[in-house]
Amino acid sequence: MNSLNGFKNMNIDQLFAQSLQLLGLGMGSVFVILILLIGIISTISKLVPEEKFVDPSAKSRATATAPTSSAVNTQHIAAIQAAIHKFRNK
Amino acid sequence: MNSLNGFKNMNIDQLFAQSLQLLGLGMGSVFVILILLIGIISTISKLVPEEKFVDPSAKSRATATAPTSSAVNTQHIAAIQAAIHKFRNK
Amino acid sequence: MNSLNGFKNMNIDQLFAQSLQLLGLGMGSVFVILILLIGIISTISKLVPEEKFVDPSAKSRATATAPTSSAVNTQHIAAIQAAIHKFRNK
Amino acid sequence: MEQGLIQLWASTGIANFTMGSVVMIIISSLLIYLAIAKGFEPLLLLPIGFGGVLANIPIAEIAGPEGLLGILYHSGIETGVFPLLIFMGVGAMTDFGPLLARPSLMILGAAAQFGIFATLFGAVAMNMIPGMEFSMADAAAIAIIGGADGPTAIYVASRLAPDLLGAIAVAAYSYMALVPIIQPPIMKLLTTEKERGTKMSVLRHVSKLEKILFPLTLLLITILLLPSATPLVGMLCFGNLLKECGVVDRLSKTAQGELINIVTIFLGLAVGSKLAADKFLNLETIGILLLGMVAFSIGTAAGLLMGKVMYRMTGGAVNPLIGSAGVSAVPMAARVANKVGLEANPQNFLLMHAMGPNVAGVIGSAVSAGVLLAIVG
Amino acid sequence: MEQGLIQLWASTGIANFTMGSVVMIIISSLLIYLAIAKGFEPLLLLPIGFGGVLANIPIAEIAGPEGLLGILYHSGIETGVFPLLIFMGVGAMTDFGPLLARPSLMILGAAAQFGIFATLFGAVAMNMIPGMEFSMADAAAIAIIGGADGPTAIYVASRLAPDLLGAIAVAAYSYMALVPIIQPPIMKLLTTEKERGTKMSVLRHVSKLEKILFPLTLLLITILLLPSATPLVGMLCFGNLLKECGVVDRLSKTAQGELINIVTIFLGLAVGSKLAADKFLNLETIGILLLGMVAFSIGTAAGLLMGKVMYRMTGGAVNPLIGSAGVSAVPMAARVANKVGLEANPQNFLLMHAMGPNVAGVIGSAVSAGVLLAIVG
Amino acid sequence: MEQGLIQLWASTGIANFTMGSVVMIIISSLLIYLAIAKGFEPLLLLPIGFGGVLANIPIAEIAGPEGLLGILYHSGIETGVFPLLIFMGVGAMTDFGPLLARPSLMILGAAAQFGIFATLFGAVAMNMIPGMEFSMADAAAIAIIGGADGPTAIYVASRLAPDLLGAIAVAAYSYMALVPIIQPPIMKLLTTEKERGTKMSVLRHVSKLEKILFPLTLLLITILLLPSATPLVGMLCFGNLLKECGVVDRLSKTAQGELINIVTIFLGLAVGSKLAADKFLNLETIGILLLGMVAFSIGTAAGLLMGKVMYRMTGGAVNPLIGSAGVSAVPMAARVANKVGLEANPQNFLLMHAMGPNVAGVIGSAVSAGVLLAIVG
Ligand code: NA
Ligand code: NA
Ligand code: NA
Repeated sequence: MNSLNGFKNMNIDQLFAQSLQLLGLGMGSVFVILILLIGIISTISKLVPEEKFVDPSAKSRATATAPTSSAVNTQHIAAIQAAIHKFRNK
Repeated sequence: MNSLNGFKNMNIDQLFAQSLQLLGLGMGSVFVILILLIGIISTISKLVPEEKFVDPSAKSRATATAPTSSAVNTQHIAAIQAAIHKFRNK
Repeated sequence: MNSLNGFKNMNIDQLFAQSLQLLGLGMGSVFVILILLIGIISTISKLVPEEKFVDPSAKSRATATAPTSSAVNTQHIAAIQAAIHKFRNK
Repeated sequence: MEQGLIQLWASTGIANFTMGSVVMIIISSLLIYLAIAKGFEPLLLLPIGFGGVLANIPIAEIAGPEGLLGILYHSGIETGVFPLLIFMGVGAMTDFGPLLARPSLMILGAAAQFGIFATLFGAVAMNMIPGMEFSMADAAAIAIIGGADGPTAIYVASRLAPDLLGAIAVAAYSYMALVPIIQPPIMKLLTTEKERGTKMSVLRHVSKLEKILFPLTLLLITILLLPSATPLVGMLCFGNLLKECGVVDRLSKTAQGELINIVTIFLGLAVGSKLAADKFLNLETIGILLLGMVAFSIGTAAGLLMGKVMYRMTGGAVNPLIGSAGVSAVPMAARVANKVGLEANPQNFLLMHAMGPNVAGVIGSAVSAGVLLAIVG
Repeated sequence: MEQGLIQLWASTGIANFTMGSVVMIIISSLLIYLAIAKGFEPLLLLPIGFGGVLANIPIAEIAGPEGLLGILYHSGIETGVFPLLIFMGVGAMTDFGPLLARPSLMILGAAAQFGIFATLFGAVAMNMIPGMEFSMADAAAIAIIGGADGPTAIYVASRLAPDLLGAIAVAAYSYMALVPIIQPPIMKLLTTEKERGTKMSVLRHVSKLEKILFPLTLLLITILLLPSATPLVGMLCFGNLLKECGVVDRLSKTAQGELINIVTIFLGLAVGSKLAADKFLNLETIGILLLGMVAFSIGTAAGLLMGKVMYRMTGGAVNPLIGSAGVSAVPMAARVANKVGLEANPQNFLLMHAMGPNVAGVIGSAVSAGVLLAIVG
Repeated sequence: MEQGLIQLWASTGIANFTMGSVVMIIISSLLIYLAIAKGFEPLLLLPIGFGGVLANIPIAEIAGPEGLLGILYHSGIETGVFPLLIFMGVGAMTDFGPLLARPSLMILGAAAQFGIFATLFGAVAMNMIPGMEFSMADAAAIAIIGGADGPTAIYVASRLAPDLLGAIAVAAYSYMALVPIIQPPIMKLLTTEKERGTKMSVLRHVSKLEKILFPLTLLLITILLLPSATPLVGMLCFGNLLKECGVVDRLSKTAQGELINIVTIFLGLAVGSKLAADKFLNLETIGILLLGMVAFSIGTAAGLLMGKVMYRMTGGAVNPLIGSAGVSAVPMAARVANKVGLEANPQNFLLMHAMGPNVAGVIGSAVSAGVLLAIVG
């Protein structure tokens, strides 16, 4: 809070300078952190074994609608149904 | 609370006087406020358009029991069923 | 807490003595209290009238499985089913 | 070892019991018994009774400033937070539809508050008995028992007479439980068979919009005329608005469900912390119990008499019995009116008609509380 | 009696109203109206509006240090506890699956935070208007409105500019409710019909393990780079871990259910306590409302422009519209992107693709909050 | 800008990490891993582990007096409120029926408490190791781990040795999770195949009235003999009475549902705040972990040996294995007894018979806690 009090008696130019600094540091931090996050979770997703698991509700319906569906189809259906499901809930 | 301390060293006559005052002011306030309330909500009920809406549960049953029932009948049935419903829940 | 501070500057022998004392008093209290409890609830169980009541779920099933079952059988069944029930829930 | 045994014995309950705490534990156990075996307002009297037992255990000091009950009392009742949250929950549980269908019946809920203010005289008069000493604030806190509404009584008592809170809360909830025994004789005494048999016409349907506007209207009037009643009335209206507005159902569900349950447990235990021997075992408590009974009876009578007035004025369109529901004690008093009505006429269903004055009584006692807090507080 | 009448009159609202409190009660009622009739974020704006009404009642002092609202504010917002618990609940309600299915889209959630920092200049510039005076801390608290996330805005404002908290919270939630009106024109202005019609390929299935590792990864990065953001990010991650780990479902259910409901009621009322005339009825509030609008618009534009960049770079695999969801305002902004996308192409379902940037925006604003707290706080 | 960058860098975690906090974050993460992947008491160890991570983040000071975890610890654990509410919930979840059906088996729950008091000697003996220093209060707090009951351990530690609370809570819950690994070898070592195969007769039906009278009886005895145990025992009995009385189901449902869930989240995070490097990374912690293991093992053995005594005395009507369930660790220890019994004889279902000693063990440790608090506290 001391720094805050510091700002109190700043003149407007200093405030603009300060804002510019915050803009740089702020957007910088946001991008650095989110890009790091992208990198790491992309790596994880490669390392993590492809999951056979499809969420039960989806599977049940999937099998109901297409008992002989290939893994890929099932996934599509699952994804779509998940979407529909989300949509309804939202 | 200062007034409260005030009362502490009141003699009994003063306490009775105080009680009489509270009786008057209290019942007065209660009646004024509730009568005002009666007035305003009666006015509102006149201004508010008669609602076609009947609470779904009631309607469903109403239509079930009397599909051709007039608005009035439906309302009666609704009211009665609401009453029964309340009664059960209480 | 004063006593606690007292212990702080105890030498190890005193601490052992204290532990021994706690062992005696502690196990003593535990046994006294639980044995008292055994005594009282055993007495209560004798005084309390044998309950016809069997928890509904059990009864329903009991009657379903053995409509003419004697009180004893019903109780056994109830106990067993209660056990199964518990087992599932745990 | 001996020293330890002595220390342990010195720390037993037996070695530390005072007569008073023993008696209070027995009284508290009686409350628990009545709650479980007789169904006396168990949601409150069971926690209150159990809290009373815990509060009177020697050494443990569970009701002390560092004990669980003491902490609950300090943070929830001294501050008024618990009764206000209960009031919000009550608002979220209450359907003001019957009241809106026939607003004029609110007059009955107003008349029944006479029990509160009449009791002031009784409390003051008791000062004439040696050993009794009630200040005006004490008298006001006792009189509010006549409001037949638990949270209101606790809220007012916590502000005007904390020392009497235990006795006042116990009296309030006990008499609410005793309504089916207290009211019928008065009802039969003051009404004729013919009056009791009066049937009332079916209530009109009330629209959603009216139900939404009601809590806002009530709050507005209270703000303008009696701000000192707005904490109680405001939370009641807030809870009711959550229920009726239809856009925040998850909040309404919580307010009238888990939240009010949690607060009820805490409130009950905290009130129990006030059942300490030194505060409860005295002449004042006897006086409070007597006055509470008086307050209920006068309130019931006042409601009934106003009911008879309306019966006359409406040419028999109003059954006087529903006047007794004006004391609140929701929904018990309304059910009693219905029951007594059925005895007089098996086709006579008064429940919904009695609910109007019944909930109006809650508003009436909150308003009365406001007056007492404004003038005496 | 006269004396009593005078005392009672002196205690009415009418006798004690100030112009300011009347105006604030009207404004608060307007919030209630918008919440109920127009569905403006009712879960928050209804309690906030009602709290605002209660806070401006004369005499009652419900927002004072001993009033219910004052107590809630002191114990829940001054301490930061309420917004952090809401954030935990949000974490327990959020499915980061769409974000994990296509992590690159998080960039959109980063870009949209530009609205926050650009607004700093606007706030500072307002100091040139006579009568306006915003410190750097005030400016930062106002700018965070651009984060389009309620709890984040309340948390930051409670730390940097408590006096402005009322106006900031109202602005944040109002504009979140206005997203369907604010964003579409900007979206249509900055994108071509062809771009808006772009369909995106179905998202891959995300495994349970990835979902469990995500909150832990996010927390780790935040710990290493920006500890000042860990209270917010940490609780978000904790809530999400409760949801995804699959071994504490009863805790997850409570965190996203009854607990967040209870805290929402308390938070709303407590924020309302900051709608007192002296703090709200001034030029600053006008400034805050203007700046909030600016922040939302710039954030939306920044997200869209980054969307167009990704559209180019991916050769049309990304629909620029989902960039606007980067401001967060979950899930409203994602639904708006979906709606505008459907207008351009009836086969174009963007909802799930927009959810990624949408939740990334929540993380983005929490990170921005961390920077503001670290440098300005 | 440079100055800002420096300020920002100076505010990163990397720049501020101490070796200790890094190690503690790793240890806390391990707890999270064990909770999720190995199912180690996840309801508590997950929040505790996560709280431990948050508590060791530099700068943020989330465990400081103004941080969320610090506030939770101060208001919920220092006061004892959280463990007591958990105990109420446990009472509302516990069916004492099996114990009432065969009260004599409670002896097994008494014997198993030997683990607690025997451990005192171990703790004291450790003072002989240079660098180790346990006061009597510390020793008592560590010994209670042998009670194999989380809230009891946390409650006692918060009163006798707050600095050790983190290590004690972690040890208590970890060993409860390890019961299936710790107990079987001891069980097989101390019992013969024939003994383990012993079948027990079906339990009698217990009437509702007996179940209602039980908590009241237990409380009465505790009040008379050991008031210092009444906060714990009292809340256990209160919760159980809510469950059994049958007239306050909505309170019982809340006590064992949403309320205990909310408190569990808060308690876990607050306990985590005690996993700070300076308090945890020392020789004492190693000692506590060792002593906890010893306490569990001795308690198990004591229960088994008493089981063998009863086996003899009853002429084989009691299976000694259920003695090991006397340590509490409900219901894990009872399930282990059942499992080991099944291995010896596939028709041998001991679960319900083991539940009696199992819940008796909870009472036993609460009583032991009372003695320790009365003499040492
Ligand atoms: Na009343
Ligand atoms: Na955002
Ligand atoms: Na135990």
